[in-house]
Amino acid sequence: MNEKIELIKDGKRLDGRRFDEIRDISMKVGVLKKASGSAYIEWGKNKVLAGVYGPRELHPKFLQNPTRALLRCTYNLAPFSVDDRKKPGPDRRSVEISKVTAEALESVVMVERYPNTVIDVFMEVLQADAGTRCVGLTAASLALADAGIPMKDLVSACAAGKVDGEIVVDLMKEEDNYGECDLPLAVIPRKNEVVLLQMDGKLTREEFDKTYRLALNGAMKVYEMQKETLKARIEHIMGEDNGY
Amino acid sequence: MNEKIELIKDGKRLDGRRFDEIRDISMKVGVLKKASGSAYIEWGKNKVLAGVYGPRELHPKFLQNPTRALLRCTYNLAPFSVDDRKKPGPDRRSVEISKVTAEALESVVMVERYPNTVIDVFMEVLQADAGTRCVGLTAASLALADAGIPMKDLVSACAAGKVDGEIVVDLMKEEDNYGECDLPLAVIPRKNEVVLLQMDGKLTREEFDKTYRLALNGAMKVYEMQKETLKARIEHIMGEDNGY
Amino acid sequence: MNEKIELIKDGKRLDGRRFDEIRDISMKVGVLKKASGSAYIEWGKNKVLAGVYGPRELHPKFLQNPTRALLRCTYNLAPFSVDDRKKPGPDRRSVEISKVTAEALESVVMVERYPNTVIDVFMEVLQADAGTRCVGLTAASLALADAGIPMKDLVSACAAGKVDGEIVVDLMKEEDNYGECDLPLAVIPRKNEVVLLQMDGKLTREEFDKTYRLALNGAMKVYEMQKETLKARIEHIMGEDNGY
Amino acid sequence: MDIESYLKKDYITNLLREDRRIDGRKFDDYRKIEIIGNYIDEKACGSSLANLGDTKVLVGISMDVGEPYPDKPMDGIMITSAELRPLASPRFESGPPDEESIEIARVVDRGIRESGAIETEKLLIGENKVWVVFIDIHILDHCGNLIDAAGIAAISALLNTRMPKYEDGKIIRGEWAGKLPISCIPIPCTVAKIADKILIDPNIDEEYAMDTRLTIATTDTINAMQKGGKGMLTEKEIFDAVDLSFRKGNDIRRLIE
Amino acid sequence: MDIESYLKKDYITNLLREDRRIDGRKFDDYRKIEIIGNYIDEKACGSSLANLGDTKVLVGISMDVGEPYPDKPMDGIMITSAELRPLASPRFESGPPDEESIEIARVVDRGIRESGAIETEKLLIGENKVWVVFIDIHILDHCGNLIDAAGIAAISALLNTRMPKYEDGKIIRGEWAGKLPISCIPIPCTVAKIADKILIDPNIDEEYAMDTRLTIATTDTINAMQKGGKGMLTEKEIFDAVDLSFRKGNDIRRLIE
Amino acid sequence: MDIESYLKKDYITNLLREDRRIDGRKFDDYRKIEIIGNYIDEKACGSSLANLGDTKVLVGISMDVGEPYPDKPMDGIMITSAELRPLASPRFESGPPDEESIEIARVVDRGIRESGAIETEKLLIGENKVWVVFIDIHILDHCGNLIDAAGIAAISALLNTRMPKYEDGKIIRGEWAGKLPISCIPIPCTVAKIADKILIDPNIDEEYAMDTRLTIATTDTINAMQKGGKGMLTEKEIFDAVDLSFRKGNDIRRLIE
Repeated sequence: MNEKIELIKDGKRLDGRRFDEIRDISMKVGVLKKASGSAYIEWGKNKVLAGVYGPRELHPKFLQNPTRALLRCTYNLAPFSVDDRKKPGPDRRSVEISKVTAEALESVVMVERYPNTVIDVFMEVLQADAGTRCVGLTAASLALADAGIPMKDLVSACAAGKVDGEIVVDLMKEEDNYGECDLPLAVIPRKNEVVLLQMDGKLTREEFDKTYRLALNGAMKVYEMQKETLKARIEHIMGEDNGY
Repeated sequence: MNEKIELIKDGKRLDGRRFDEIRDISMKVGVLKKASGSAYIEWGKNKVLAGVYGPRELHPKFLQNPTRALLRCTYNLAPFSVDDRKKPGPDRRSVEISKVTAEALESVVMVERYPNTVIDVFMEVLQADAGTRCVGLTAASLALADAGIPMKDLVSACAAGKVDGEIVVDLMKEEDNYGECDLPLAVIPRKNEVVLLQMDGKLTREEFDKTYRLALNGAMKVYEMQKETLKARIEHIMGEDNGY
Repeated sequence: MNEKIELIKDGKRLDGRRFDEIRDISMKVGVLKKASGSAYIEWGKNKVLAGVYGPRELHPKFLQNPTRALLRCTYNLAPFSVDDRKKPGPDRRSVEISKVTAEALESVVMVERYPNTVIDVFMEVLQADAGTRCVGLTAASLALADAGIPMKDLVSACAAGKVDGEIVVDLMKEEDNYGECDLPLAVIPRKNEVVLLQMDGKLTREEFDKTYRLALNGAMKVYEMQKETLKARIEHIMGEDNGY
Repeated sequence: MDIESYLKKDYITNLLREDRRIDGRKFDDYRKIEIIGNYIDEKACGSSLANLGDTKVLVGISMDVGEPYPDKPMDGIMITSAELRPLASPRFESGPPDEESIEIARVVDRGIRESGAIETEKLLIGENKVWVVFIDIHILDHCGNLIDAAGIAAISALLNTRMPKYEDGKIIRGEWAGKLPISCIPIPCTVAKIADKILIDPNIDEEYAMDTRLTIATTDTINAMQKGGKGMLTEKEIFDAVDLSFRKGNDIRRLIE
Repeated sequence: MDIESYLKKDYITNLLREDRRIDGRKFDDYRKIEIIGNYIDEKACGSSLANLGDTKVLVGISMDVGEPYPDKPMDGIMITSAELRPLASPRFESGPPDEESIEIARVVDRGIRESGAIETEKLLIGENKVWVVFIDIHILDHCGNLIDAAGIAAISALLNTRMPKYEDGKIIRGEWAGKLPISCIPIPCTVAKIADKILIDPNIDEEYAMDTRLTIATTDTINAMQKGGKGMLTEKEIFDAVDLSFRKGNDIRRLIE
Repeated sequence: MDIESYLKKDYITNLLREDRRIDGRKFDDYRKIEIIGNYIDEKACGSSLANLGDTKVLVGISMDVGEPYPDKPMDGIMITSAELRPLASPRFESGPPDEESIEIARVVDRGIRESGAIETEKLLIGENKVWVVFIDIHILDHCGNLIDAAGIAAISALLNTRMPKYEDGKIIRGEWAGKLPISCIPIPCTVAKIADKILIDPNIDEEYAMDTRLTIATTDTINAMQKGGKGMLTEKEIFDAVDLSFRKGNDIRRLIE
């Protein structure tokens, strides 16, 4: 906040978006050979790859739970994904994101079907430009679907926040760095229930209301794209089958 | 030893104590809810909390001993317990103190009664002002008693040393930093046997004799206070029982 | 390569050696009491000690292989073995050398005779002066023989390289630092098969041919010394037996 | 989770269906809050012990001199760490911070940082030299709701923090030069969701039974939020929790001032 | 190794005795090589994604300013690291680099370093200040022959690397000042020995079946060699591999340029 | 402890009751002490290999330039480390120092440091620049009484340590400028208590059988003491051990000089 940057000009944002407009998003599933399921999302300048392994046996044995699978998430920033090289290995931020992501996914994955096992979800941020936890969670939920792991619904995520006094959806890097607030949100769209909610900054009670709704709207748009992506994938596979 | 500090003036020490006078000490047991046993000691400016868990099952299994319990001690300095913040985590000094403390307590705890288990003793130094290993060991032995773990006797500890050429008991920080020798001692009071003895500095054969005796006297005073503390605790609990 | 050093002068090397001349080598086996087998080699200014334990039970159990022994190598540089003190603990170079050494020894040790066990080979570089991986591997193979572990043959190693444009055998420190190429090689002498081969620098196809042959010749000389050493050891032990 | 825990969970859930809590509190009651300031009176720059019922969290503040972050060259630095000391719970083990302690530290940190409670712009010493404020959270007895206890102890400790004297490029330990400038008092408030009820300040038994929790740190605005745990929250539950956290935040702020 | 792997190993070996490979390739054929340059277009200084059949390796280049090594005070520094990301294989786990990733990084490093591909003498900034080039190898899908895929991605990434702008003792992120000076294109080529046959670019099934492998990185000279795996090599096999690596190195170099 | 160790312990204890040791030594006899100075003649600044019977400990001294401790700005620094190399005993494993190696390093360090053996006040180079003396204890064969072997090797190594040449702010490796100034020769002496007997220099079998041990490092004064192991010591045993350690310290000092 030392250098002042004008983030809103003539009612438009730095990249020309309206306040309630999310960035361009493209999604793909089934992008990796080895992983049981995988997904790749480009979301603005973010590039995130997710891969899933499991359900598979959990070692060491004392960690096994006879009533359910352990769902384990690992969020990782590649060294070259940010302007200043990130030292490899988990830092405190990654550990926290991995935790809240796992908790969000546990609400939809039917872990009780796979006792004593582990389902591993890996999110690789290859290029980062704000909002990566939402991108990662969205990709992870696609990769789980791609792996054929039974879920009650998808998880869809989007952030909103406050920038130059305005409430806007889906902050990009400059808005995140110089803005006043960021609020990432993830929902189970069909039940409209919240599975991830974090926030830091400054919001009045009324601003919170507005920010929450913008994030929710963003997540719902993401949900539509997720469904499209999975539908296209199924049609693609079915098409291949017909080829035989 | 670069800045000279006069530690003895007119036959008195910096804080007004006589050579054979220990610092003010207050002891409490049963101060924690979760721990099986606990104790808290303020000793001069030192503040040390001890907690005990166990006997409990030991993992991994190959560490188990079918003839006895493992007694494991962890001595820890809080980051804010010293003038210059201490980085969290064990350093070499803490590892050494944890080792000699465990060895001292093994002499009195009836470990052979609890095969295959572990008894964990944690000593948290919340404020440090020289002599913390003696305070920690004294508190640990109270916490073990509070946990109801059978012991042959308590362990009582006190240091003595040499300061400005004089042999004195129970060194405070300045005396430890600028003095010529520190000798911490722990005994099983009833048998008058030594279970911890360390020393660094310079002592002639005759000075050692005198230092040893001052430390032993100190430990014996500590022993009386430990017994008082446990007696008061029992009376308190008995009183509570009568209330029913 | 900033300071130019003349490494070849009048057809001789810095220490007076010919291009195809290896450094002075002395070998001993059975130098440690505790280890199952051991060897000590002085090779130029290098001093390397090797010790072997096993075959012994492998923990944790899931690492055990029911068809063969695990052969585990640890190459370690002592802190004082080099000009600038080396921080204790494995670095990436040590990890790589440990790996290729283990792979080289696996070719000769009859690991299938000892299922579920581990054979540990430790190489301690006490003084380092270029070529330590060859010295370590040569010593390790002697220590394995000293431990009585069945092997198809010994492993013998030597390096060659390019220095001031000339192909020379067994580079010393200055030649390694300021030379153009280093190629360490290890062979099973009786079958003339290669079990370790690394190289870094610049060599044409023709130079590679020449370098390879010089290294091989060096390894063959080392093999003769290894056999001598083991023969002397056996005679020494037999002599001792006769003494009974 | 063992049998005893399952039974207790059942018991707590059933009670809540009758609108009762296991320790008799109302849904919007905190346990007894006790704050002992300057607990580490001789060595720490600031400190406070907070008891939330039987939960005991000690926070100590240390100050040192360091380099500012390149993107904020004129501002002091705050660093928050939490240690779940192993005497605080049979579940804790010695070792580097795990995800639980990292979450506590980061949520407490966000409440303080985002509210601007520490006036970091007043912590510049000279070129490329600023004060570094270490907030060390020491969990001593874990009987539930560690985040609130840690947050209350942290801001209380900051309020009694003295600035060390600094002369000729050196810190003079044991001598002081005024207080650490603090502008406001952020308070984290945690609500738990159990059996579709929203209640405040869960004790450890309630934590085992809870589906999820939501922490909201407030001053006159919201400064930090953190959902934790596996369950889901409805919109209504979230908005109710926000209102609750403003109200309880004010109550606790009065206790501290 | 499980039963399935044993059977596959058998199958591969038997096929090879009839001079056939499991995926129908000739002994000196690479799988399809696809190189996507500038994959991390916004944040990295350089990057390239290399696909070798189904094997996927991403390399990103970061640049920073640091101190030179004392024995080369005028030269820039290169640092190569490799991470076997756990999504790339069921065998990989999170954690610090193991011997497999260390070997990949070091062999790729040697090929680039010893060929002088990066003109480090042009990376001096000022007294005791040089550019540091970080080559980060990110393994994304492990279907065999990681070293070659990593080496190809690394040199491709270096070829598209931009130098960050440097002004008044600071890096200006997002602005650029020319390209990283690269003098040649070292290519690692790995041959596997299975059932006494020498073949190139082993896929993952062939890697399970192989006795040993030999990697040779070439420009117009040999710059690095690394035998890996437990087996033995005859002289003839080594010399054949050298010839093969010069030939295939030229083919791949043409793809990259 | 396995059956064999139990039986050996029994055997040793029974022998001692008849005042006999397992290897025939008298209670106040050391095993054969052999000291080979300058073992690492080319690379280390100083070094010494000490054999105590079959126990083998190598100590190497390295010197570097660093910053002094803030509370002693005019004094050089000494840093003592010990590594129980895994070839020295079937019990040792690779890894960071455990409590056993930390204890050895710290007891040896205290004997040297507290006696003032290294004249650290002569190791000042210039403002905020002093010599750092690294004492690295390398345990090569563990046949009992590592502390004494390490302490003897350490002081012997210091006595033959050369100071590297220092010119224009740089160390010139391989050239020397006089000897490290050493003022006295501290010797640690370890007594073991087994079956209520006090004996000196326990071998490895006696260590398994012993109740406790006491190490005392002496010059003309006592400089360090360390009780180790689980058992107890009476006053008389301690005072006897002190007398013994002065006497044996003198004997060993004569060997070294």
